[in-house]
Amino acid sequence: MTVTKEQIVTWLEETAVVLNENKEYLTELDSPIGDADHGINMTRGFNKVMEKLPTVADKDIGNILKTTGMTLLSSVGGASGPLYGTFYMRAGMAVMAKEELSNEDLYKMLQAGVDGVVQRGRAVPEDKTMIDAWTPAMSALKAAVEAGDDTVTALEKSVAAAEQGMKDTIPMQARKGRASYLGERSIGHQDPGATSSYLIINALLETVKGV
Amino acid sequence: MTVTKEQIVTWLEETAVVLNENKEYLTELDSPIGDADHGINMTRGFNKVMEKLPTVADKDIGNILKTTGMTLLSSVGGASGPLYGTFYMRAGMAVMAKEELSNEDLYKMLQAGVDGVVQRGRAVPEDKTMIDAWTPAMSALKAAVEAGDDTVTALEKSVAAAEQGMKDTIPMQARKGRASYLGERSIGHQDPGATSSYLIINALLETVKGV
Amino acid sequence: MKKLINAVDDVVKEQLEGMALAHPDYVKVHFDPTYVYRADAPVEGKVALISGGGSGHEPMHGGFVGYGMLDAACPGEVFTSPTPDQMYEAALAVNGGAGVLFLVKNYTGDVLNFETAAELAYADGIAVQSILIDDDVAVKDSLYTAGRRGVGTTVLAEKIVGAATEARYDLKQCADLARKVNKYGRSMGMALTSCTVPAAGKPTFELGDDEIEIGIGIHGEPGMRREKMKAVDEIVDDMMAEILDDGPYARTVREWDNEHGEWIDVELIDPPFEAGDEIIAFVNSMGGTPVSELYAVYRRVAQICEGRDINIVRNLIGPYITSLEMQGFSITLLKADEEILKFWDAPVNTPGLRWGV
Amino acid sequence: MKKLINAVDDVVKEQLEGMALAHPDYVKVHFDPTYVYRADAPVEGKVALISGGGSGHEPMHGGFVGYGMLDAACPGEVFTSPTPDQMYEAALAVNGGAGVLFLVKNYTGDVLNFETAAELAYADGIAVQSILIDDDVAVKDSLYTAGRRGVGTTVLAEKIVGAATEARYDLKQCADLARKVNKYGRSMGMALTSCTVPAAGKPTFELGDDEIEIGIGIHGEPGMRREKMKAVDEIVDDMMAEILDDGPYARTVREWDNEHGEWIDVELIDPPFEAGDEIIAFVNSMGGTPVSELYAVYRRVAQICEGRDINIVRNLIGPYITSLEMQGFSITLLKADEEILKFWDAPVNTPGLRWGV
Ligand SMILES: Nc1ncnc2c1ncn2[C@@H]1O[C@H](COP(=O)(O)OP(=O)(O)O)[C@@H](O)[C@H]1O
Ligand SMILES: Nc1ncnc2c1ncn2[C@@H]1O[C@H](COP(=O)(O)OP(=O)(O)O)[C@@H](O)[C@H]1O
Ligand SMILES: [Mg+2]
Ligand SMILES: [Mg+2]
Ligand SMILES: [Mg+2]
Ligand SMILES: [Mg+2]
Repeated sequence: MTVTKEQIVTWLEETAVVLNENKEYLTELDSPIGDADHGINMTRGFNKVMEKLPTVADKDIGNILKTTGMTLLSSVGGASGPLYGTFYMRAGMAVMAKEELSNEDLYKMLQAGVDGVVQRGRAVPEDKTMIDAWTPAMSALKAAVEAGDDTVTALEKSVAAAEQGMKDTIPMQARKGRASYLGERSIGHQDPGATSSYLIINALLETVKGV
Repeated sequence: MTVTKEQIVTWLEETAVVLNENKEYLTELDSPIGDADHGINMTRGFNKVMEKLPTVADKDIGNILKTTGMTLLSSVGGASGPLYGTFYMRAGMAVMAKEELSNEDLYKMLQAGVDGVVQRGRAVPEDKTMIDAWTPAMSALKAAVEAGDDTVTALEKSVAAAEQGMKDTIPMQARKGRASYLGERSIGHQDPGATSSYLIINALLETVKGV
Repeated sequence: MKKLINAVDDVVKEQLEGMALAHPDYVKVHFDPTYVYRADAPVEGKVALISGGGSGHEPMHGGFVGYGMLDAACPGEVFTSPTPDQMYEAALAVNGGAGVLFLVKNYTGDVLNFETAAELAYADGIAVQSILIDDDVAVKDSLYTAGRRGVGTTVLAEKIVGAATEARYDLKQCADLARKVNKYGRSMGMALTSCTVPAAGKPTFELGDDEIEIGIGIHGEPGMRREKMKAVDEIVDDMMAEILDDGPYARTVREWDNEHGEWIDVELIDPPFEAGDEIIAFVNSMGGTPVSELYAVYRRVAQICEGRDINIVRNLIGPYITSLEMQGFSITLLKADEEILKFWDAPVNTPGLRWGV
Repeated sequence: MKKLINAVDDVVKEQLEGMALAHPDYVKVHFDPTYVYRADAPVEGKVALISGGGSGHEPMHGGFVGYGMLDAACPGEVFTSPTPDQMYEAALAVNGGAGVLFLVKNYTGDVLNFETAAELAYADGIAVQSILIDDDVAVKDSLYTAGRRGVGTTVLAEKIVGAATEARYDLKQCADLARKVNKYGRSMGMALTSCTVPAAGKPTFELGDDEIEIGIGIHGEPGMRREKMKAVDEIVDDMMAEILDDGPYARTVREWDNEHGEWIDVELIDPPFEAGDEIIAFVNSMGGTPVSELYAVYRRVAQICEGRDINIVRNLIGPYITSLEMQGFSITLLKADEEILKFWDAPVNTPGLRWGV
């Protein structure tokens, strides 16, 4: 089983839809421990991506993702802009010229994106950031791909891990980003960036499942 | 029957007490049609008068009232400061050197004060000002004094007229002072200055009754 | 009520102490009676310009004391006119021998107290004139009101006439210029929120979450009318129409006749704006509205003026005549001739307004 | 939410349009990408000073573009860091051949976006340096946080370094001066009310009628702790103690090494204040607090400094780095040596700050 270019495009479209649906939710998560704009930032960025997408839809997967990253970089701002911008740019660079992705490709692509986020933002697990959704998601995906699971099963395991990782941010005390300024008061709230990351990987699963 | 210097001093003291008791009430009346400070202004002024009073208590009635007026003038501010300041200064000048007042003196004294207020503020009846309490109060006092009523009876009639005059300001549309800016929206509210004027003349009655 | 204050009774005094500590090069503050005056007063041979009014409008007036603007300011309690002894003693302190001009906002309290002060100063042999600022077009009919209130034009008049005193205009010339600035200036204000007088402890009026008050003064008085909240462009459209379409404004004011020592009635008529006018546009915050929102207001003001062939040649944007922490704004338009522009551009050096030095 | 805006999505754009209309002599505004730049840019042979950050802090940064301060400012959406293309294109527009210095407030978003911009500018052969401002003592432990936030010292650094660029300091000298100003500056802020981000439509946090938030940043983030409302003197006492008793502050920051084209880790230690220091005291409104209340704050600041033998040699009081319409204030103290004072006193001519010209 492979993931096609069309599915990647659908994934990005699905991501835009889901983020718009969760705009208020993400912003609300960003209120007690941030500055109440994460949903606004993410939808601004992905709505711009939707405008740009038709102009690159005939390009390869690598180029589509790179354009997505550059568009996010120049439209989101905030902490999440350069981080998600880097994520998609690096992901794209890992699958340059490809028109479809094997499970190994898919893993490599996502892992390259996550590595970029770590390099730029220097977060480590338990800092209460998006990394806390991505790290378990990538471990689960890696194990499933190595075990030979099909794409849907592998992504299902990865999404479950991301969801758990997202929820695990609740008891954490933030050490990166705005939330860190709150010290102990950051405890008890779910990280908005981990939540958007979960929504993004879940959108990939939904796309591949074809729901 | 006469009004003694001691009673005039008691009247001023009683006025201070009553205004302090009604501080919030007067300020509240000044909220919908003014700037919410009439009670604050009047108590600031009369508390200053209370500080000054001991230094002139051995002077005649005229001087005591003149000092009262000057103290109000330099401590109240706003519209009511120069108006009440003028009231007491003119009242004092009308009874200079006197140690006690006949009913005729009493009338002349108050009328001189009211004339001063009119000269300074140029209000006419039904402008919705303190004049709407004083004008009927003075007519009633004049008639009673001319009819030979005793002081208490004469003042009772005057106070009743002042109270009516005060209440009659409710349906009026203001044409002087801050309330006039509201146009028709000034209708339906009792004038704060008319209310403090009623309290002042009523304090005189209470003093003379010796309650 | 949450305010950065200590005891309610000390609010004005402590704020003035802070001002004196902050700006010893510009101003001194005298207490009992209270007035703020130029550190280098009296300036020999210069007309002394004095204004004053209730506190709560900062930086006006105390923040405008200094070179090229006021010689003294008399702050009353919050939203309460100051008392005649303040103005009288301020006049004695800053009179440089060329006389004293009182700039008085048209509020009954200010008018009556300044009148008494003028009489006192005159009795002392000080040449004194007194000019009323009454520029608030929200007040419609001067026959049935205390007349138009003095609002935004006051700031512009203090700047312009202050510059004229530095240029050694004599007392009559300064008074004439002040009267002209008032004649050419029109204002209107609105509120998004009420303000809270410290001594009262609660908001002066209640406004719903979706309501605004149009045509307010600067003392938390309710305005002309209450409206539903709407887009800033619509609000500005309405207010600009009130100002620009306002007809000739005629009324009688009392002015002090220094020669004969008496009050005289003066008939004044302000002409309306017309296409081709050059103006100074002043967009003012009521205190709680940040400058960012004022720029949204200014944007629309500029568009409207352009559409009506009215040429904004100078502007002033910021919190200059405020109502405590009220959110809202006012617009003041001042027709500017050569004399007015010259004195507008002249150097000014005060805590609240500064350029050219 | 009641704000002087039209559509929520147009807020920043329209406010910038208003600014451009209001101050054509000072600034031009470029859209797509958005940046505000000096009307006379590029200034040949002068280091170009660029800052930026989320909008909602006006007059910072756009209001500080002009002679003696910034060459360009990059405004993001409200409280959202701008994007790298804004800073990069602003750098291209204002570079006068002597290189570009980015002044970056230490917020993860600002840092990451400016980092990318520095890389882009460097790739284009523009000499670039980037200095972080991290002065907020409310953030205690840099090991467990993103480090101290950049707040009030930013305004002072823009003024002082801007003057140094006019004096033709070279890029390294400007960067060294900026680093020194940051080293000598410490700030702390508090809120009486929350603010409302237009796009969010409701207050960022809820505060009771008798509660205040101590140690807030400038984005409506909640602070260090919540307290019962108390007298301004007590509030200032607490905040001044946090600033004056703050020990040496050590941390590692990333700086761009323009020679080798890479990010390097730099160890910085800020020394604490001590008796005998000369300082610039900056009392800032969060946007909704009127200047009158700031004077009550300044009064206490001055008393405390006097009591600790710290000498306030200059001050700045007003709304300069705001959080929309939030009520509250911040205090910034900056130790001032001869070089800093010289550039503080140098002329500045911007919409938001002006003296000496
Ligand atoms: N250094 C970092 N590394 C990884 N993720 C981070 C880092 N700093 C912040 N984040 C993520 O960014 C999210 C906030 O994004 P957003 O609200 O859009 O930006 P901002 O904080 O600038 O307003 C946080 O919830 C967190 O997941
Ligand atoms: N021209 C006037 N003549 C007589 N009384 C007046 C006049 N203007 C105002 N007043 C009285 O003053 C009262 C308001 O006093 P106060 O609130 O103390 O002053 P201010 O209006 O300056 O705040 C009004 O209620 C009214 O009775
Ligand atoms: Mg955020
Ligand atoms: Mg009143
Ligand atoms: Mg009053
Ligand atoms: Mg943000």
